[in-house]
Amino acid sequence: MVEVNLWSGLRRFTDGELVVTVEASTIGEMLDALKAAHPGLAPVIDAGVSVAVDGEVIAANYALPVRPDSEVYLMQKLKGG
Amino acid sequence: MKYHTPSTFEDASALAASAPGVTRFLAGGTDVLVQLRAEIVTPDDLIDIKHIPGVKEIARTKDGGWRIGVAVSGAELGAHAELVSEWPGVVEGMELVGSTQVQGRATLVGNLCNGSPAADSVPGLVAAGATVTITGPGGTRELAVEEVPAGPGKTSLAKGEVISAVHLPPRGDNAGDAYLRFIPRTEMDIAVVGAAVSLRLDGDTVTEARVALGAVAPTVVLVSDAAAALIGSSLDDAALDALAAAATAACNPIDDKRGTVEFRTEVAGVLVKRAARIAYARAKGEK
Amino acid sequence: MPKDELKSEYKLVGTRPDRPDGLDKVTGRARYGADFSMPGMLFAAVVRSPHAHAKILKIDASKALALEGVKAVVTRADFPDGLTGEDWNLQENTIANDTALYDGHAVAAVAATSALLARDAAKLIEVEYQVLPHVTDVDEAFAPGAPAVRPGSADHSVSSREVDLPDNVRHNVVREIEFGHGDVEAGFAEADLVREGTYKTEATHQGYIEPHACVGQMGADGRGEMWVCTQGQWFIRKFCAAVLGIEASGLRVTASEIGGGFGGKTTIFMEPLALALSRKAGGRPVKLVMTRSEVLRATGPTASASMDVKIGMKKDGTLTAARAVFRMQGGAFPGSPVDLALTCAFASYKLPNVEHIGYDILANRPKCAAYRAPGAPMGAFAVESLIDEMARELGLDPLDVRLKNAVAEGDKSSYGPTYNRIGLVEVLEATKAHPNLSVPLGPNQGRGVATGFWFNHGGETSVSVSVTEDGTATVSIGTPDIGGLRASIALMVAETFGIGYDDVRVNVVETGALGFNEPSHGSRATFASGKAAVTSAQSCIKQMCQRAADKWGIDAEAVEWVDGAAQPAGPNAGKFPPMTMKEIAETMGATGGPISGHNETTMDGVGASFGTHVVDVEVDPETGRTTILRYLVVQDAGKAVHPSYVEGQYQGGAVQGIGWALNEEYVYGKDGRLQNPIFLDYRVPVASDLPMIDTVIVEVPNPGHPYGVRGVGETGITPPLPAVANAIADAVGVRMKHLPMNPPKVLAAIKAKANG
Amino acid sequence: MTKVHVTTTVNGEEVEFLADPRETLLDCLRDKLDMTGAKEGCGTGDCGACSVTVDGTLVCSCLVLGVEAQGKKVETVEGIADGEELHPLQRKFIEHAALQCGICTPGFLVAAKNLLEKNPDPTETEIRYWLAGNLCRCTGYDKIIRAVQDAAAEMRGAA
Repeated sequence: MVEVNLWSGLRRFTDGELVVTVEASTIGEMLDALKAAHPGLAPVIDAGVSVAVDGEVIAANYALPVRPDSEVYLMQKLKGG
Repeated sequence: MKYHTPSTFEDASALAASAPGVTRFLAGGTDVLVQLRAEIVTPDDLIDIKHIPGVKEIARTKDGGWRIGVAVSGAELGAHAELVSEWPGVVEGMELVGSTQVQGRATLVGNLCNGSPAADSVPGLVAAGATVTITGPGGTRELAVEEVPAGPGKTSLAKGEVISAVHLPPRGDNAGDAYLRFIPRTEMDIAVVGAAVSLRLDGDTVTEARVALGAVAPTVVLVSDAAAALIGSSLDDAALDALAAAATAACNPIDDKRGTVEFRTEVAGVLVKRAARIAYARAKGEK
Repeated sequence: MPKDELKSEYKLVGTRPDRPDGLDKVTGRARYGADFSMPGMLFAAVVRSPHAHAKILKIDASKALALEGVKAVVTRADFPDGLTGEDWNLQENTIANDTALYDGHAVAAVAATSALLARDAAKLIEVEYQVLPHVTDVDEAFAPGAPAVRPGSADHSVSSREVDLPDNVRHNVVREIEFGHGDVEAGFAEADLVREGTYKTEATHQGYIEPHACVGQMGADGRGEMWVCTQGQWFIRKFCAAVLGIEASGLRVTASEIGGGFGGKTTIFMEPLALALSRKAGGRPVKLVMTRSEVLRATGPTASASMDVKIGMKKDGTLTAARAVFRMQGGAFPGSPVDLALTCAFASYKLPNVEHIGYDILANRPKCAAYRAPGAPMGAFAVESLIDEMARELGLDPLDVRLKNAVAEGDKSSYGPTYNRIGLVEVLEATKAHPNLSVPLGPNQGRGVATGFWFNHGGETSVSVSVTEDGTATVSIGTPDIGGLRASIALMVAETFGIGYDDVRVNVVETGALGFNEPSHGSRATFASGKAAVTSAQSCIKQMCQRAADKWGIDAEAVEWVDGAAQPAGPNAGKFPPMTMKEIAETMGATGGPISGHNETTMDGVGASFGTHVVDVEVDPETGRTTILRYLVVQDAGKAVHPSYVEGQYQGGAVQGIGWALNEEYVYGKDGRLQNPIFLDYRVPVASDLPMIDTVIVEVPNPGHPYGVRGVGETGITPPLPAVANAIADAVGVRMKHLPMNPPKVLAAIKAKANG
Repeated sequence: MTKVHVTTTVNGEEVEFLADPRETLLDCLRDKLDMTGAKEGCGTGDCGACSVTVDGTLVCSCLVLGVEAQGKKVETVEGIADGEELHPLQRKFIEHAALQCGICTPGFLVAAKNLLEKNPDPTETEIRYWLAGNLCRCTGYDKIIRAVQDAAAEMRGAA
């Protein structure tokens, strides 16, 4: 199980929860599990998000592992100039 | 576009007079080429006057003034030590036009005939009492510099007329001039306000003065009330305040991307005082 | 901090050799976008809308096509239908469909046998418009009843905030954002001082000196080539393929040398037009070079912003809570960097309670592109101005307030996650110690301080390193060299191999030569291409050790790589003289074949960079003009691979920020047309405007990179906007909340203050 | 359009080309003579990337017509080095990292060389004002100014 911290604007898709727990061992599984548990998140995730695992922001790497003790944040997609 | 290289001003004038379409004279080209490239003005006939003998000369006239050829560049003007020492305000105005690269090409007459109210070289010429010789189909005539611009982008020259020389009067003793402009950066901008002052002293007292402002009206303006505020004074605070008030009152600027009405009006008063102080110091022989 | 140890650890990393492309670039030989030509090449020109918003009723190109030498005209009808999402946005921006959305929007393009002829032909293309109501200002676009810029283009299902806007406002809002943590109201209640302010920044342009330029060639089979100045050749390939409806693999894109980008060359603008014209002209190559006014009117400036910030502070400077509400327009398309601006806004500070709300707004302006730390400078202007104002009100030193609240490893960031090793405290300490801080100031002079942050980015990366047959190394990277990248990659690869800097040749290669690469953006090129190059070199080393082991008849594990040679790992491994890279390379054809290593990954291990700037200004109280007297940049580089080019990034970022702070802005007239589309009136700083820019490189190594590198390119543009504002406030006591702080604005503020 | 035959000297070599009178010297150098060292950054004389000298005078080649070059001596960035021997300014620009993207470098070198020919010992302020018409967006000018100062010092030492 992984605890995922959402950004506060996503509460409306998760019955007001800001931290949701899903079964996942990779970022990809985590995103799929989030979409399955909270279908309202699907368009947001599909439009592109970044994920921060243990403080490091990752734009997209679905294969990257997440552990039960990982700190995981869903974030707006980030890119630079 | 046809390109011409006449060898006399009479030929240049005749070419322009007989040309059916849009005509431009080419000296430094720093405005003409920009307008050409931006497709603002594409002349049908472009008349390069740099092949006319004498256009690159700066010569002392019999009365002790100067005759400046129409193709003398800003850099050449600035390199003329004697002219610089007599008319530093005229020269510093011209030297503020554009970059070093532009200085290699840009001319007094081009700056004047572009008709911009913000032309940096024009207030200094006006304050100096400079005149130009105009060659036209009917012969030549003399005109005060302040009579040349007729509004933004316009001159009072008739079809076929071309300026063939610039004249500065004799400087005389105890006199000085100065030009200051305001721009947001330190270089490369068009003047938001320009102020030129030329004056003569008797002891500490101003006996003659001419004040011209740029970028605060549709043309560069000669402000006689501002000159009157200086004459008879020794540039005391009251005279400077009266000078600023007269300059401010003469302002009729526009609001645009370069400055607001309030800003141009306010800064005209600030700059004219600063320019007067420099001209006064120069008249006293201080550097 | 083991800074000195770290420096002595490396032979090459941290030194300052000549860049390998320097010779070409000082002799005029280096070939940039517009410097390339092909046999049979045509020249293109683009017809652009003079209106901010207009229906296109009719395009008649018959007169242009009748000119001798005109070979093709394209309009939107020559592009495929049915695109969606960002592909559709890119296509819409490349060439208008039935509506022109901004002054400068491309409507048609023509190819002819000379550049002059193409321009003449473009003037003969007649376009009939029906002018529509327009809006260009961010606040006006967000006001009830504003003209709808692109009705129906917003997908509100991805908005991460509950609807809180009336429909006649929401029609120009394409994204609503909300994130944060804690209880801000409770945080404000705890504070001794709560202040709020509204701040506004105008759009600016990256201002690279090289206008966009390309040569495109495409046949009827949809296959082709492109030579183009870009930060990312794979992005050009991907976006052109999408807009033209061709296969990406059908297009081969070569990046020219690039004359500056700063984010503005990470996407496409006119490149598909060259390819479409080429296809229509029977496959003849087509060169398309923008003029400066096209660059300013129709490429991708940054957003303009309107921002409300509220902060709570205790008497000792401790921050208790903060709220930011940012509104940004990024042109007639979704994508203003409001999300990034919010994410960076408070990133320097420990904040138990913080709330961010953002609106991405449409306006009749060109589609914004990335510009160096997109969004971060705007947010910093608002937040760092208010923190400075509050520190002064409480009589606290602005630098101490920043130090008191500065984030460090283990702190929760304002945007959520916990920080790993970061260097903000070290940066602030180094700033405090700098001699510039103790220079006395005269009348009308002031000193301003501000801190800035940028995440940095890893991104999709492919690199290949091959051992050259003479024992040197050839590196293929896919990130264009905008400011010394070849030098820094060569240093890291040479360091890894243990060979000379001059023995490494780094090539920026075309899209056919490597897997996908994101552009040189996000401060990632030295970090990500460098890390992948080191990994690739290590793979080569492993293979070379194997070759040596085979030769010696020992186990590969018993061979180690030291100073450019394989050698037995210890006395037990056998007694063989070291085998150099040169020896291995010269025989590699006979010992198993060519040796190369490669690395393809979405790069991890990225480390953020913080910076603090200190600026001294003098303000002329009679004209409102601000002169920069002194400027200091202190920033964490992790490890400066080539310190000269790191300093260059710091200095360049600072000066772009100074320009943004003082004079640069997009000025639109009431008619919706850009008033200043030339460098005469779009006022970037010139040499005489500036002093030397002092720099201090702080090195807190990034544990995620083999040489400790953090990206350094972007952070430097973040602090100058507020630093200059804070210095002006210190000098003449006026708080400027609307950029640019040009003389008319500053003088008006001084006079307003004098008049009570 | 009637084209004009132009004979001129570029970097000491006599060349000829046919120019439309509307074409600038920059257009002619780049498109007719394949000398792409001078760059077009603005086309309005505001950026200096196209700097060349004509009869020893520093100009923006975008503000000179090709036809005006008739009988003149034009010097460009391609002519600064003496064969393999780089000019001190070129060497110092590399050494000081005075270029990042390098697009403005040809213009800066031509302008700085012209300055040092006129004034071998310019102050920092004189350098900054002389080069104010050369825009650089990458460096913030610091390293460019230092490179010019260092080259000037070396050239004075050698003279």
